[in-house]
Amino acid sequence: QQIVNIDNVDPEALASEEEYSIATVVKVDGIAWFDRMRDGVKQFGEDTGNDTWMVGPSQADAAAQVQLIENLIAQGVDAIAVVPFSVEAVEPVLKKARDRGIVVVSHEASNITNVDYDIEAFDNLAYGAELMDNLAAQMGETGKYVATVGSLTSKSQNEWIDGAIARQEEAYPDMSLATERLETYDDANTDYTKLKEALTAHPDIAGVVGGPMPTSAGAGRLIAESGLQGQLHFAGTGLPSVAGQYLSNGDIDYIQFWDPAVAGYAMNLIALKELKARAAGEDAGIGAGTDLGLEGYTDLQLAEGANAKVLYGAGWVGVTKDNMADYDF
Amino acid sequence: MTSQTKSEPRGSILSGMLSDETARTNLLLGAICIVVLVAMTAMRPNMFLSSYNFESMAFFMPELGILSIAMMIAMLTGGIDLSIVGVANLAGITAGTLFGMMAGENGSSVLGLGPVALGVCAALVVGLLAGLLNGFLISVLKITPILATLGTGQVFIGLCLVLTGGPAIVGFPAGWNAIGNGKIAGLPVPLLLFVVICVGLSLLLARTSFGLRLKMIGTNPKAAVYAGVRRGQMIVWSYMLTGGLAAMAGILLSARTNAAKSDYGSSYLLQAVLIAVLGGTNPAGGRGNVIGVALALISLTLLSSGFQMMRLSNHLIDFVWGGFLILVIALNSWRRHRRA
Amino acid sequence: MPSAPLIELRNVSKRFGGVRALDDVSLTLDTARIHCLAGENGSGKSTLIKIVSGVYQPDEGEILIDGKPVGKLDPATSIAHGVQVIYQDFSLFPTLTVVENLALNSFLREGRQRVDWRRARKMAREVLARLDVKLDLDATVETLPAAGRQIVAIARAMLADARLIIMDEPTTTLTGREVERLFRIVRDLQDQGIATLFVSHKMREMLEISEHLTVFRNGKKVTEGPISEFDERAITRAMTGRDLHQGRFAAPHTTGKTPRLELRNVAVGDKAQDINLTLMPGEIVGLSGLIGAGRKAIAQAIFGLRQDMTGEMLVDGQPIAPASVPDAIAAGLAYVPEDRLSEGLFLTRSIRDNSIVSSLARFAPRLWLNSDKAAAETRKMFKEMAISAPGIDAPVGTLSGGNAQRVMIGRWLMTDAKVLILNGPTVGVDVGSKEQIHGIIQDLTRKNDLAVLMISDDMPELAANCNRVLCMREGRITGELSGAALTEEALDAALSKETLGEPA
Amino acid sequence: MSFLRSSDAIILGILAVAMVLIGLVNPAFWQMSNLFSLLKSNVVIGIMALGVLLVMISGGIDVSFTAFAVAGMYLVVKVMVALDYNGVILPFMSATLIGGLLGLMNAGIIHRFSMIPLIVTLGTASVVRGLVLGLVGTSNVNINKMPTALIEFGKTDLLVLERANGSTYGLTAMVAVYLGLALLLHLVLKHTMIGRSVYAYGADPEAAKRVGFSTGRTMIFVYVTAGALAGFSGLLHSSMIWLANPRDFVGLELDVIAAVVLGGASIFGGRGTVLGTVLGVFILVMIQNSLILMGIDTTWQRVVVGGMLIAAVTVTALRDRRALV
Ligand SMILES: Nc1ncnc2c1ncn2[C@@H]1O[C@H](COP(=O)(O)OP(=O)(O)OP(=O)(O)O)[C@@H](O)[C@H]1O
Ligand SMILES: Nc1ncnc2c1ncn2[C@@H]1O[C@H](COP(=O)(O)OP(=O)(O)OP(=O)(O)O)[C@@H](O)[C@H]1O
Ligand SMILES: [Mg+2]
Ligand SMILES: [Mg+2]
Repeated sequence: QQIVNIDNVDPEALASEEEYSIATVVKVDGIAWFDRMRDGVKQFGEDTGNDTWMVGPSQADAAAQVQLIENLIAQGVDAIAVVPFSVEAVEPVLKKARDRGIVVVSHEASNITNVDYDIEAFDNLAYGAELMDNLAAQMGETGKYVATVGSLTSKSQNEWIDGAIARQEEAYPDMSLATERLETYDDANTDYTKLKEALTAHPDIAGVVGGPMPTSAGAGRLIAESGLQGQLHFAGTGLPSVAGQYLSNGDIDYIQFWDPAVAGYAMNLIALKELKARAAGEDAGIGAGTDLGLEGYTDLQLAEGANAKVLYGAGWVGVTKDNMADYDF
Repeated sequence: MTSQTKSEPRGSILSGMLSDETARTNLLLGAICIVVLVAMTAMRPNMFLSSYNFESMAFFMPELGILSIAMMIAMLTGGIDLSIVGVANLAGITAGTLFGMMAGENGSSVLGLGPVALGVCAALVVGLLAGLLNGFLISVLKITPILATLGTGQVFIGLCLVLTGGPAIVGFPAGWNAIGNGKIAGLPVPLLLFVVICVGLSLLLARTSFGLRLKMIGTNPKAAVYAGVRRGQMIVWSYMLTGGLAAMAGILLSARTNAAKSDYGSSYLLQAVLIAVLGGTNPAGGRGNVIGVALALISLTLLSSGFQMMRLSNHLIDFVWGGFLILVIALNSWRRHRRA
Repeated sequence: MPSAPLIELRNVSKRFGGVRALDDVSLTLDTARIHCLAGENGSGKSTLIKIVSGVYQPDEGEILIDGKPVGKLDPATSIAHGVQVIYQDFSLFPTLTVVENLALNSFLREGRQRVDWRRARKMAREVLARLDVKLDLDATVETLPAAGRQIVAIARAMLADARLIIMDEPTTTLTGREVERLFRIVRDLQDQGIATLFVSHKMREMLEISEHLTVFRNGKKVTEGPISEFDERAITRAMTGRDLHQGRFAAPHTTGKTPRLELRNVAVGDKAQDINLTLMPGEIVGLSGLIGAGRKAIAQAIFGLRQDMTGEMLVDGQPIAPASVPDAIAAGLAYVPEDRLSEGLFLTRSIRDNSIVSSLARFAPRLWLNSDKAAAETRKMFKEMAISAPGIDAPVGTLSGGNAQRVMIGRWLMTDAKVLILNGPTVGVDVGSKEQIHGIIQDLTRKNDLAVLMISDDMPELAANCNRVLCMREGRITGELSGAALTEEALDAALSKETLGEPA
Repeated sequence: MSFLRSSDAIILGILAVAMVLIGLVNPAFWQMSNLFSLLKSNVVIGIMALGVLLVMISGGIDVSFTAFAVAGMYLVVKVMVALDYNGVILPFMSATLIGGLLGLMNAGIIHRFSMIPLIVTLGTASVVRGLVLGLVGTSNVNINKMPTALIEFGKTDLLVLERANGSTYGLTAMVAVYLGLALLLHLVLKHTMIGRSVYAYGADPEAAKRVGFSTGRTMIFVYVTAGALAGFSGLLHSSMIWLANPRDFVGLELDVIAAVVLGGASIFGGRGTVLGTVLGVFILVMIQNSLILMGIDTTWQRVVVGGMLIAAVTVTALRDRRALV
């Protein structure tokens, strides 16, 4: 069955005369998020007949990711799609790749330079603002909240939280941040423990903005276990498989995400377009207004400012109890 | 001894440097290197033998190699240094912060060679100071190395976070970048640095009083004190050397990626322990040599590169590393038994 | 007497690589007989013990217990047959308490799964009472001095209801009364039908305690018979294949010379007080006393190993106060520790490394080690000390006790030491080697104008090598013997006089 | 009293001082709910620490137990999901068994090749983790798939109290499981021959062999028990956090070892007590879980954790500062 809906994709765009090898490199191998992306990458290979596969380091580490990319260059792949663990760290190696004629497409890396295209599911600040709007609604626009990030070094997660806090300061004056953002090492149990401790230190906390996906499980468990439904609210990144149970039990009300499978598919699709254009000696014509035919990527927008390689898709998916049945991953 | 002299191109010097047991382990590792090379070539001839493959290895291998050697030095006295990755990142970040301060508004990429040299010095000083702290905790306060360096490792990574606030420091000067990505006479600078460090350290360990004293301390710490070796002082020096090497790795890491961050290279820590041990270092102290570590590094790098080309999951590559370690242990033990 | 001997070895051989540690040895150990095994270092005594106790399996030959051949003998079987060994290194558990060290062994033999602590304490108390010693039952063994550990080891073997107790050099760390007590116990055991196999380098002990003697040389049994057939000379000749002459060390002329080492009103912690001591060039001064008299403390303080020394110390008339061992070495002091294996040598490293380690500054003035010079000087020392080994690259761990001790002394030769402190210079060294080492020490002293402070529990050694001997007791120097008054008997008397007042 | 001179007493002293200090900074520390929560955080790492203690007494270091914990947990949960099996006892027995068998592998290699445990366990950890992630799977079993019996078991409380605002907090029954295991191990170590053989072996392997202790048996006991404890703690962890994550526990091994050494065990073997270990674990967990209470800046937290670890270890090190002469 199809994971990524390609009913609206131009069949022309999926056809290619040559069989290209396109490797997708992710931050870390084997977390639910990138397992989902692998499905999209695989499907793209099946849909187009190209050689596509996904790799990632066994531990989330920039140095290990760079080494993987080096290896791909040595293998002589045609294109690399990359979700960098650290944008800065991969820049030099991506430059090498491009110097050797490899097409490079990235994702979750809006400040990157050494790529042909970067495709973002959305604007990070807006994503965070949306989380805040939701949390504020749950909290009645008043009270204290905390925010979590997987790691202080994670750029996108910190930008989401920046966006959320900015939104609160601008629109919800009766709300306030109880304590600095918590660092939870992308581990649901750490989320749980730290949130619990924050609650002990600040018993009046009524809301949680979750940056990393595991927070949805950690916060969900905390609320379920302590009977805090209706007293502690949550809005944050999460997948239905991770937090759906808590949604349907009413422990938490809102999670937000974008579909990594589609993102993976989109990166590969853009890479293919560019490869074909190069082979034909013409411009791929990817820019503002491009329609990939994939949900959320039908009207790509160019980033403001100088970086003309960064394309934004149209957003995220918000999931509540009501629509969670639509997403089975 | 004779077979080892034959197999080593630099003959007499090296054979003098290596004790019997060491030579045998190195021979085994060398053989493994060749087997891996041949096997991988047979499976992926075009990819594996590509010049780019070797060139890129020459760029990224030295960091891990230097960290492994640093680990080996700590193990020589029967210690261990779990803070090396923290030190490496702290060194890179310190240099980056310094560049940021020196360059001010203009962006540090314009800085010339002078500031880069200053940055290198600053990074090395950070490494030496970190080592001094470790050495102090271990030799003066008598804290078990594993605990002392676990604690300081946290502190160093913590300081990285404090300095950067989390995000990476970017935009190192061009000269800095050249340390990690440049070439001299067609050879990658990191490789050259690695070779220099290897040669320097094997001489230091085998041909100087410093090296001899370290090994003596590792062999029998009590007897070393009775023989007039300033044990505390030597341990401090050895951890400073370890710290300095870690900082060197940090310079390479940040220069190659043109960025510095608190969590770079976190996967290197256990790998460094593994490579050091595989290279014939006795974690209980007294035995260890640079050539063995270099050979272990090369064979493991070849192995993972080859498996990556076969699109084996990286988790299975971890499995292979572990299996490899046990295999070498088994082979060594079998050989010992047969000889006895 | 039952017809079959307790243990019989028939044509046993054991090789280690190229070394024939035991070569076609046959030996009979009878029930309730005190048997003595003698031989030079490396003659195979320990190897034989390990074969009887099942630690090693012989390459050839067979073992019979109670007349029945036992196939493969492992430690558990050997113990089950009533064989108990007290090893040279005691084989105790340093971090465990005295009670446990005593009781675990028995419980294990009884095949128990649980530890009955009350019974363990009772057993321990009883056996120590039999030995007539008091030890803190809850002290960990690592906190005990060597003598204490020895007592625990002996008590443990006694507890094991052994039929044969093997003691590998049991008296090296015991003095006067303790040895007497040990012999008394051994005879008690004999009355209960328990045999003892003694391994010893001490001639007088062999003659005093044993009934039967076997002598090994180079892994072969060279002679055997009732002790009445032997005297000191005969034993020595059997062991070494030649006659030895133990001379006396003549006092040098020291008038007008500055003392090499002088201690004035020195105190070391609470271990030693009011120590006044003068060592002249060319002198060998002995220091005798019971274990715990404070001798070691003084030696360590002089050598910069302890920081709690008060009073004045002069080397060649210059006051010094070494804060560390390197300071002491720089001042010309040298110390050969009592426990060669743990405090002295680096067993896995070469003779060269072991020799140059204390004089590295000379071979590596600025870091770089001058290997040629180091090797040359090591070879020179190697010859001077008459070390027998394949070469200077041989690991010290492969050497016999005597040769290892020569490396220890040789190390200090290479630092040009002026004052040499020897603590137990020939512990665990056989007669042949012992004589040679004594000769070397005397030669060096005369030739190099060394001053030697010899700490020893071996009265004949002190009598033969020293021109003066100081007696210590409870941290104070209580007397001095020299000249004609310096005899073994006088030393023994001085010591036992002290012993009477001080239960160890 | 000999207890007052023991290392356990000193660790208890450090713990008391630290608790008083944290309580002074933020009295909320003393809230019953916080103390319960701390105890809960002790359970899994504490059970692992018991295994590590055993290995350390025997003179080894084990870095493979986290991998074994993952293997026990993930394999069992995966199989439960696949078979749609819902139960508690059999799964826990299986996880324990898996850990135990993996421990047997450690024991076998260490004994057979007479190799340093640190190296062997480094290798087996890599092997086991690689196999689990490479062959069995990498994605979490989340709450939606997680067997409910396990979750219910993990939720069991000894007592439940209510706050003013109606929310509840409880003392998890797993604390009893943990302390029960600790007591059991204490009794085994103190009162059985196999327990004493571990100390004997750690104190001097050669001597242990000579006395007639079977090295192989001791090694098997040590590593199988450590592995079994790890496997058990892995599944317990997953039932307490309501999900099974095959990438869990990465890097935790060093923390656990630190806790055990903090608790007075020696990495040179022959020394260590269960009480000390339990206290050491508590100190470590408390340091890590009181940073927000003490109001420490997120960016400074690692520095503070490292610093406090060093401080705590320094105190213990000053105690047994055996001058090396
Ligand atoms: N494990 C071993 N490996 C190799 N050689 C050994 C081993 N044990 C003993 N030997 C050698 O066997 C010979 C006999 O040694 P053994 O220890 O039995 O002598 P010994 O009579 O007990 O000497 P000492 O009086 O010094 O204790 C020596 O040459 C020794 O070097
Ligand atoms: N009677 C005793 N029982 C137990 N321990 C003792 C006894 N006497 C001394 N000790 C311990 O033995 C150690 C050595 O002590 P000291 O330096 O005073 O003795 P020494 O006479 O130099 O020893 P040795 O004769 O072995 O060279 C010290 O740790 C001391 O506490
Ligand atoms: Mg012997
Ligand atoms: Mg003595």
